[in-house]
Amino acid sequence: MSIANLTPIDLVGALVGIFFTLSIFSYALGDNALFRLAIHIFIGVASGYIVVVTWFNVIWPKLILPVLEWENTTNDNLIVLVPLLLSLLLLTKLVPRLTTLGSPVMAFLVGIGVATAIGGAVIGTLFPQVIASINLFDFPTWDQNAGLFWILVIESSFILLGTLTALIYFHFGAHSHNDEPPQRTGWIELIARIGKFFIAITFGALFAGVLMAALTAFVERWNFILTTFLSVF
Amino acid sequence: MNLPYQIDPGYIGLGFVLLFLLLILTFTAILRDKGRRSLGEAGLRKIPAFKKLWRTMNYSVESGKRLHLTLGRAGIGGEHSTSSLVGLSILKSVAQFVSMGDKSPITTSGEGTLMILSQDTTRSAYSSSGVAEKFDQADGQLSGLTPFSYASGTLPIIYDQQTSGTIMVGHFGSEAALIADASENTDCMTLAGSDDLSAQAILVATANEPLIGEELYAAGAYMQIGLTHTASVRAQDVIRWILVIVILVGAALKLTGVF
Amino acid sequence: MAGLLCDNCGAINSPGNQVCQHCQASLEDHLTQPEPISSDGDVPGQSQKFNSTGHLGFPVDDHLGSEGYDSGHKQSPLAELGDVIPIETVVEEISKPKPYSLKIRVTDAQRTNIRLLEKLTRTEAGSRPTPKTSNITTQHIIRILIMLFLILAISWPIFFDPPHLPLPAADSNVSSFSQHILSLPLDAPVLLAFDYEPGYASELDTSTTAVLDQLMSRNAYLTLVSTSTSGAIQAERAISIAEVKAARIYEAPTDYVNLGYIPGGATGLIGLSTGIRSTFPLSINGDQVWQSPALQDVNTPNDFNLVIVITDSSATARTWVEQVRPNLINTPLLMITSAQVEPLIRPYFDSDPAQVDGLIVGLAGSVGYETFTGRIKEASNLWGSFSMSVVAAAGLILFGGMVSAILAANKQGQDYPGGE
Amino acid sequence: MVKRTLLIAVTITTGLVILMGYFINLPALVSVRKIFLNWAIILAAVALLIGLINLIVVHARKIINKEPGSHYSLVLLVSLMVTAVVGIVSGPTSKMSQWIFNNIQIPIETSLMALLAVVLISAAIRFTYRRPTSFSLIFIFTTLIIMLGTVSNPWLNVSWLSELRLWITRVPVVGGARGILFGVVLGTIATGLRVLMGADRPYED
Repeated sequence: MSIANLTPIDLVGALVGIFFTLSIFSYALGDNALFRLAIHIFIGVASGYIVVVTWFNVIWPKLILPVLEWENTTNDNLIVLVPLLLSLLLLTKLVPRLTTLGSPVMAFLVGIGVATAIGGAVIGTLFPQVIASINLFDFPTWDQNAGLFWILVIESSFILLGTLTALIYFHFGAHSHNDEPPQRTGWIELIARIGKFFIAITFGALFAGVLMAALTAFVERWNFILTTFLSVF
Repeated sequence: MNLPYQIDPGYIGLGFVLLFLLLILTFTAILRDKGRRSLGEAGLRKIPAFKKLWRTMNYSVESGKRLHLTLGRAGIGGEHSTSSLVGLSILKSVAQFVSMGDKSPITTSGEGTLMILSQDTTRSAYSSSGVAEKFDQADGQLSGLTPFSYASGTLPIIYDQQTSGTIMVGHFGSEAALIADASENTDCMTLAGSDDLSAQAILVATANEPLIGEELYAAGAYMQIGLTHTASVRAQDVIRWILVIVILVGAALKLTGVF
Repeated sequence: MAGLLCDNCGAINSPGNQVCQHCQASLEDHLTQPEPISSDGDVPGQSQKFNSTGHLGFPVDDHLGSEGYDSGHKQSPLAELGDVIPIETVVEEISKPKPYSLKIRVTDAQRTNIRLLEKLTRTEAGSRPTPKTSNITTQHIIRILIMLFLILAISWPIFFDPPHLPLPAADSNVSSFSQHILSLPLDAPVLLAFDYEPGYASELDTSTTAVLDQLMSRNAYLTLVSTSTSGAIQAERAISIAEVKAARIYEAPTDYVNLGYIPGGATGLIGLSTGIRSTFPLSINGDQVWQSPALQDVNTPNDFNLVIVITDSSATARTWVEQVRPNLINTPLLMITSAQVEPLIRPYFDSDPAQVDGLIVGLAGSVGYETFTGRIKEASNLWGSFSMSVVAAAGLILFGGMVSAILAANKQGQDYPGGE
Repeated sequence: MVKRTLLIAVTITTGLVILMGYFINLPALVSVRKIFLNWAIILAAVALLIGLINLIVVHARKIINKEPGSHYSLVLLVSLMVTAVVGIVSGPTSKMSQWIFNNIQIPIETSLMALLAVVLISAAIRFTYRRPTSFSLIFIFTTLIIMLGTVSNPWLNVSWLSELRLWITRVPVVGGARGILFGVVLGTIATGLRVLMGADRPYED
């Protein structure tokens, strides 16, 4: 970024950007007024844009337009009115006195939600992942390269070990003896320990990923501040 | 997977769900026979986070400090709805317990339908405790509509309300770290669980009472919410071992080249 | 509070209920069959429960059950009552001569309830501690030190001669990503999903710019969608950045179309994968776009020549792979993701057949892509600073972690009120 | 009681229609399912509006009651109105909307993300203090390897580190992540089934 090709509007924008960046960074000193100002503006702006997006993407084209164009369409049933009706009923949830009216719509949404969750979990995650775990042992190099074959078998077994032990780690059932806190059977406890090892590695790797994503933002922000300052002064 | 004869995976899926349902029903029946002694933590492994939660709830009633629940940003009509539902059942249990104290719990969320349900849940918990008049709509509020604005909108509530504990249960992403961190800064108990793996990874490090993976979904059983909750944890255990066996057998068959 | 208290879960039920509405535990048996207090103060049949739990049947930590309530004992209005009737001795004395007595039936639970009441009345009357104002604590000092250290590490390659930091080479994910774009026919329709939050813009903008630049060089007709509310404007921003970098003018709706936001997460994506026209009757600007020459044959995502998803979330990435991918028969699915998604999405690229046909992960992937295509050098300019910041962060964690492990060995303390 | 039955019936019916659509390919089911999903998508957008109204009401109430911090609420409402008006009048992708997005939302949000780096580093440092167990040690150790294996390092150019990093993300992490995902799946199905059984009724008020 060079100052020469910055328009005044861009320059103001850059300075506004720096102000907000520093306001947010000030949170490292603890909760303070500048930080609060910035986040309240942020919540406002983000929500304000949601008004815009829902209006242009949903409310106008999907709720209002179909009703306005109702006569023009050959679709002469009342089904286009249903979403509008459901939406209005859902909005009654905001008025304590009318809240009962919206409950069926809530029940409808809950039904959709849990079904999508179950269906997605079974068809989307469980089956593909089970098949992937089994297919770990599908080697094209069956009798071609013995050395490589065994390395692959060991690696695949290690992945499988991680999957199964991590799954068993969550086992909830336990028995209590003589008023002691419930404990799982010895061998399950042992498997769970191995599972915990894999969980720790997984979480460590994911944590590193999030941290690096955050560091990229830090680098970009600081780079932005520096280059703006260097080009202005 | 190349099976010798092709079964529609849809039917396997349907069978799986039905088996799960059947197991939950069976365990509900068994537990009903055994009576209430089988409820709660009896027969379940110890999860320290839930013990701390009970303690914090007691502390909250004694000290007159509020508990803060934040239920994530997943709508109830979407694929992450189940984690939000877990949050709501914890809210119900907390609201009923705390209704005898003088401070109601405060709930924040990042989605409209979830916010409405959090208000409904608190209201019905109060009326079942006979203190319906204590309910205030501001007790269930929405703090922001995008992930980061939700997280940052929750921070002032944690700092201003002087809460005794923050319970984060629902669908969060990495932004959850900001909430957990603010709660830790105010020396609160922070119980946190999410269905998102990245969020779990950072919550393990930032919250003092993290719930890992499936533990989140066992909350109902540990909070003694009802028979079916305990029954479903039992069913999960059975299905878990079925899965283990299926995968092991499948892998062995694959390795030996049967299919 | 009129009603029956459930011993099991503490819920209050309307009188006349046989079972708790809340936990289904039986309410009647301890009411209809009163069990007298035994000599040792235990109630037969209930002893185990009250031992392990506290008032109302809730598990309570021991020190809160006793010490916690006793601390306010002397000041409370009901404290004197405790002195007048020393409950424990009464129970004991009466119990001694004969094994069972029905005179005073005080269970642990009731006793705890009295204490709870005391506690409540005490906190009601007494003054609250003034809210703690935020002072600079050790935590804050540590944070500022972390920040300064990071800033130093980042600034070093900018101000001084950068140490020699080799750029990461393009791996197979990145090269196949680029190959798919290069093999596009000219003017082909491409679907781009901007499924990330603006917070990840720093990480994903560079790769997006480089990819858009390459797409523009193939004159691809871009169709932009998003499952994030700010995605629509984010997509517009990405196009304008790429226009500058690629020195091209891309105009809507002749060169690209911004369809906007898909509500409902996975539900929305299922809708999109079955029929994109009903999901988006109009573009976000209200234009009728489906009659345009580039899109007249497009009905599902499979009718595009390429689908590219830019995302910061493993759940979104999985939804695309699981819900949309099965309907993409001859259209490749490419992904640009944040570093935090990599461990969860890499298996899809590694699997055979690959479910993700090309993958650019984080800033490192972006640099690899830039090196491979040799066009723009945005991410590569940040690479030195990024590397230094990661090394600095790792150093801080290593050093700080060791110090705190040593400190931990010396101290076990209370983390928060009500804690151990 | 009638109301409860009605609500349960609504949930179970919609739930079954959507769920069966995943498993069975019946043309009638497919079309009903498509209509339901379309409604759900619209309602998801209406839910955004509901959230928005609650946000406005909560902050307006703070201003009217002159609660502490009400000036922040005023700032929030003003920026919400300005963004909404600009966007609706000039268009959702206009230059003015883009200016607001590029110079306010992007800087604040990426800075929050940057702040996350500081928060996470300090959390990682405290982690071994708070939980001095083998779990935290393995966790931190993996984090360090992944980080150092990703970037170029001016002091020691070690290729084994990046190879180790690749192996970790390809082998143990895949295994562990799958195991955790299976757990989440089991919990999700159980929670969902309880609702479809009518045992959990979150929609009741």
